[in-house]
Amino acid sequence: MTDEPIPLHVSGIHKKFGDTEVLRGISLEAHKGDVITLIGASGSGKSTFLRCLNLLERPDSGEISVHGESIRFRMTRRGREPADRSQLERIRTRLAMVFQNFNLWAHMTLLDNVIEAPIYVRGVPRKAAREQGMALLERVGLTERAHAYPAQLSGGQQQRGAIARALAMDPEVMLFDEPTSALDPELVGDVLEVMRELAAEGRTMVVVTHEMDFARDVSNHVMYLHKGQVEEQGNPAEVLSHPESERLRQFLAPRGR
Amino acid sequence: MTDEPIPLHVSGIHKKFGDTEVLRGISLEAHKGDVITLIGASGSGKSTFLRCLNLLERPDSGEISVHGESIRFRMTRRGREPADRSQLERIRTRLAMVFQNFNLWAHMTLLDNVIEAPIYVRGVPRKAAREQGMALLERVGLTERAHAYPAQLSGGQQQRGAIARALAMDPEVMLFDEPTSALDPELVGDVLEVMRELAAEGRTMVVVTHEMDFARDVSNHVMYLHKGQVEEQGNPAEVLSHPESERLRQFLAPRGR
Amino acid sequence: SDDNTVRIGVDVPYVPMEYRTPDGELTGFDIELGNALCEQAKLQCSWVEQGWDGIIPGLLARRYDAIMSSMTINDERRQQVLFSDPYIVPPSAWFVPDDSSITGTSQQDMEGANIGVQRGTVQDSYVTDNYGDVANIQRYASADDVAVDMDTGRLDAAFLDYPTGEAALVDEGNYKTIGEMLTEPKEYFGEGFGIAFRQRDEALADKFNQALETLRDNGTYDQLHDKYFGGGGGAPEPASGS
Amino acid sequence: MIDFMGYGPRLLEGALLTAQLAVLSLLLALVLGLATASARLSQNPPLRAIAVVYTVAIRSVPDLVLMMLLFYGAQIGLNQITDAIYNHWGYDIFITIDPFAAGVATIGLIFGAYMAETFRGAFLAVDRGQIEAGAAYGMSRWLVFRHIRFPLMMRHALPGLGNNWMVLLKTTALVSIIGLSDMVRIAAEATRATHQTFLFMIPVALGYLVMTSVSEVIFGWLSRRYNAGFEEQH
Amino acid sequence: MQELLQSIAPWLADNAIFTPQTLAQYWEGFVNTVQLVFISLVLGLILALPLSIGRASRLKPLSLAIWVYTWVFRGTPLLVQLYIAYYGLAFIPGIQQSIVWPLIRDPLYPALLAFMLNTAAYTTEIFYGAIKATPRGEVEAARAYGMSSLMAYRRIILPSALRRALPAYGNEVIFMLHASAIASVVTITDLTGVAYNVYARFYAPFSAFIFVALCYMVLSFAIQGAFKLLEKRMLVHLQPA
Ligand SMILES: Nc1ncnc2c1ncn2[C@@H]1O[C@H](COP(=O)(O)OP(=O)(O)OP(=O)(O)O)[C@@H](O)[C@H]1O
Ligand SMILES: Nc1ncnc2c1ncn2[C@@H]1O[C@H](COP(=O)(O)OP(=O)(O)OP(=O)(O)O)[C@@H](O)[C@H]1O
Ligand SMILES: [Mg+2]
Ligand SMILES: [Mg+2]
Repeated sequence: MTDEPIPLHVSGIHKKFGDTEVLRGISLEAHKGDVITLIGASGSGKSTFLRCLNLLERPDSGEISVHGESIRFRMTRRGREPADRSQLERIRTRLAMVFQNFNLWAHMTLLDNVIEAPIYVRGVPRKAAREQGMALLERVGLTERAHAYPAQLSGGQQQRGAIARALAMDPEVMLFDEPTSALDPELVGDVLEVMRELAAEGRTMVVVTHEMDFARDVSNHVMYLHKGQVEEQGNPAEVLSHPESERLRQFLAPRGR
Repeated sequence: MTDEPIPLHVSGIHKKFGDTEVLRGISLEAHKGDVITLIGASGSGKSTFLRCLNLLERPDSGEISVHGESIRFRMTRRGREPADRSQLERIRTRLAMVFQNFNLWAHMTLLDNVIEAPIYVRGVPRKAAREQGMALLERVGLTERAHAYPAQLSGGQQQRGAIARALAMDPEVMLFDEPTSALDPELVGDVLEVMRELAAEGRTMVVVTHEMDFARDVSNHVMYLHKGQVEEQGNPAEVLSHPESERLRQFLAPRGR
Repeated sequence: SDDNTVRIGVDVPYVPMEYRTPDGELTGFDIELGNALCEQAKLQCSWVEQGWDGIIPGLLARRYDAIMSSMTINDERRQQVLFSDPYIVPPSAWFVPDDSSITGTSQQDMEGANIGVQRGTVQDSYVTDNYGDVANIQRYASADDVAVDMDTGRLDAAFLDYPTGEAALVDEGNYKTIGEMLTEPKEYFGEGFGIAFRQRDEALADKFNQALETLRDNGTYDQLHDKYFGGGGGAPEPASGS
Repeated sequence: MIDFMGYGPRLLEGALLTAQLAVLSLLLALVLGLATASARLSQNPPLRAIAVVYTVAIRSVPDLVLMMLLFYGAQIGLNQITDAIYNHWGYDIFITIDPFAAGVATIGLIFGAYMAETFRGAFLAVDRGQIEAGAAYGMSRWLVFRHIRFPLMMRHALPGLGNNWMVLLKTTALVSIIGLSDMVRIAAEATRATHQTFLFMIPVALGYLVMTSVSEVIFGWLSRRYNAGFEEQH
Repeated sequence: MQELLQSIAPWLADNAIFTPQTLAQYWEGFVNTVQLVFISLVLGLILALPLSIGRASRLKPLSLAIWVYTWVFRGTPLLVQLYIAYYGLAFIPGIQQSIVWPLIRDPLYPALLAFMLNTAAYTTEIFYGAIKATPRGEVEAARAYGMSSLMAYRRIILPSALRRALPAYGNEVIFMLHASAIASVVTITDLTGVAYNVYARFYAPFSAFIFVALCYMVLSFAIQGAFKLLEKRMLVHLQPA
């Protein structure tokens, strides 16, 4: 193995909730600097797939390897579980997630939210973490609200805070679940810019989004999910302009109006 | 007054949070069938203005009248308050709101969320309410999830449920705070369709949105808010294509990429 | 209420003054004497059970009209209630294990001993003042707790109401009394037990006092006294009516 | 079967009294606690002040003293009034406070203050958006309270309520001060009569454990009910 | 303390009960009560933290075992627990010859043991409830950022849960203060014990007990004040706007 390890390699993810099979064998390979967008109808399993990547959901089968390191599983009475908690934690620090519902920690100020994981998980000294945190908050335009609690922020402000929190982990792969859905167009632009920079720095991103413009402009690979399977994927410009699948054509149709 | 009363007439709304003036004199007149969109940067006061309309926030000054009935205020030690709770409650049933964060009631199933207000506020018999509720859930594509709790639904499903809940009130004016921000393109189309139908039925809508396509296609009036004031407004096609204000031009710019 | 009925408050049990037989019948020295007094005074008496902490408030609140419950007469209580003449002066006594090395009750004998008393009783006051400097005094909520801690070996001696100590220690295990039974000095052991009434019920108190005198004269009192305290040592001295 | 030296039946009666007292006081305490917590969180300053005084004052004074003051204090006060009437006009009226009712009232009043604190914390933990959604649909405050705030709040309140209930259950033993024979009082009697301290602690402890077990079942059921829709963690 | 007593001595001159001697006794009782309550609360708290986490854990046998413990200690009167700790332990065969006897002989340690186990049981249930009610998304965010279970507990779940548990825990502290009055049953001279002693000397129940009630009130006020302050600082994110 003389090549640099692949940041994220996932194959054959299956996931059931009770009797309903939500994911039916999804694979993904993200090389350094890749920005992969996941699109698909509501309920198609995009969030579930993203959550399987850092094992917030346990996939029933399939392999996940991050930076060449494969997550080890073992069978328990409760099903397939990660075999080694410390490996799991280590890998999770490399996969920073931005949630659809923000999930900022309610009892901490915005700045504390941002510096929490760097300090306590990555061991960054507090002072350095604060400086970096303030810089990130400035980047998302929240310098003035650094000491407000999440409940005191508007929806858009909360989501921007959540993105700053993810950026603070300086992760290898970033996972975004509809990061721009609560942002206004002005800030969508800013965030896209930030994400472009991250891609240029060599970071890898997997982004669930409904923003076709984003998929087209920023990502270099788009995957269309339908009922837990990849129905079509490829270069965004091609896939989104000339979809082969009838379903994807329908899915993209309303945009055309 | 031989004319039919105006569904919603608002003038001169001012609102301060502490020392910061978030709304600085906003007026709005919505005639029957009007669909008014509010656009503007994050923090410009769109949500706050919408919340003032049904008095979730108390405006410090300004008049609100719904269907020709003016909301009465009185001064108390705590500031300007609605004078008559039962008038307020009556008026609120005419202004159904869809929230940015869904705010589905977490302890009720989806169907119960939808039928709650019709039964207990409007006095619809339970059986009729359930039938109507199921019909609405079908309209937003959630028939199968009628008995799930909000926490068991994906983000998009929750927002669709919240729209069904608003529709169930059969309101005169509907207030939407970024109703499509968590929806995928497929469903945006469906929801636009539903909203068009509602407009045709003679309902009036005020919609906060970041979807310029929606503003252009569906609404007949767009208002651009900047720092708590209406910077520019008018016919969406004109305003969005040929903005007069420099700020609005900038605001719309990133879209152009 | 009817002039002839009198309700008497009592805190049960306080063996052998007032207690219930296992089948639930109320008995004891106070009860039998009280019933005899009522009969003599031609009164209809009934007994009302009441916990000790609320027994005086209960009288003042008219839940009952008298208290006959081993209540020691003292000046503080006199400010709140009216007492009959004392109907018995119970002695206090020292108790030690049968094999105890303590032989006397002087300060030297008790040097360094752990002495158990019932908290807030006349015995507590007496021991505190006279042995407080030389011995280690432990105060308990009830005589039974004193008895249990005698069993555990935490205590070397106990100073209790004689009838109570007899019932809790001597009758139950390997304990004996040492030294004299004490009813003096009056400043500690008071004037004995009395029946308490509300201040304004002087007439009722008089009836009881007269009945008590009659019972003492006709021998009924001695009979009862012998029944309860006859066998045990040291005949309590009957207090003379004023 | 051990009949506890003849005290079995009376212990059972005492247990029944304990249970009745506890349940009735609990109901009163819940009502008072809810009302007080609502007052504490209301926008009305006088109401808030009253609620604060009630919770702070009641929780400051030892229960025993409160029991004395509320029962005997009230009775003696009443008597002074009736005595005055007797002295002035010659009418001899006598009003007795029923000890059982007084016991329920006192314990209810005491624990109302503790319940209020528990409810207040729980109300604060309810997501505001949920309440706003209710208001936005024209629900009256009362309806929002019954259908939204209360059920959502209960999830956070139940553990604290459970604790208060356990303490309340055992506080019922205070009623012996006002002349009621509850389970503890009868066991104490038995102990003093028989000098068997430990023998009578067992039935008392068991009696309480039985009552707690029944309530654990009820609380478990309530907890499942009010946690419906919220997924189990971890 | 001595100075204070001297300064109010003239006022006390015509008062038979509240002499410097009895006030010194009250002071001793006050100190004993505060020590007893404070130490058992601190120990109980330290015990309750891991227990509440164990109670919330997915390990069913552990959770069940802790539940049984809280069920027994919350379900039976503190008095019974105190009796068993003080008298019951003393009857264990051979214990009087063992090295722990000096501890058990002294009433303080059995009382501390009973109080600590009792308050720990109540506190465990309070914390357990609050842990369970932590918003799921916040826990997931902690996991997603690579926190171990322990770290997530320490940094996210417990800080959030303990804050929300504050009002209920404030209740428990006051319950404990009031409940500590039974310490005098095992010969500890706490505030209530002193009141009984003073009562025994002067036969003045009302003066003795009302004064002691005042002492408890002062303590309760202090506790409630402290909790109000704590809440103000710790619960800002929950206060109504
Ligand atoms: N309760 C509050 N207390 C103090 N400030 C508030 C409060 N609610 C909103 N604000 C502030 O008022 C301003 C306007 O907020 P508002 O939520 O109306 O913005 P918005 O236009 O809806 O933004 P977004 O697109 O992010 O939702 C923001 O700066 C916000 O931080
Ligand atoms: N914990 C769960 N238990 C049961 N069903 C679940 C659970 N989580 C998700 N689902 C179901 O799995 C399906 C996929 O959900 P998912 O959240 O992945 O959709 P999505 O593609 O992210 O949709 P959206 O665009 O609306 O967010 C949905 O039908 C959802 O209801
Ligand atoms: Mg999703
Ligand atoms: Mg907004």
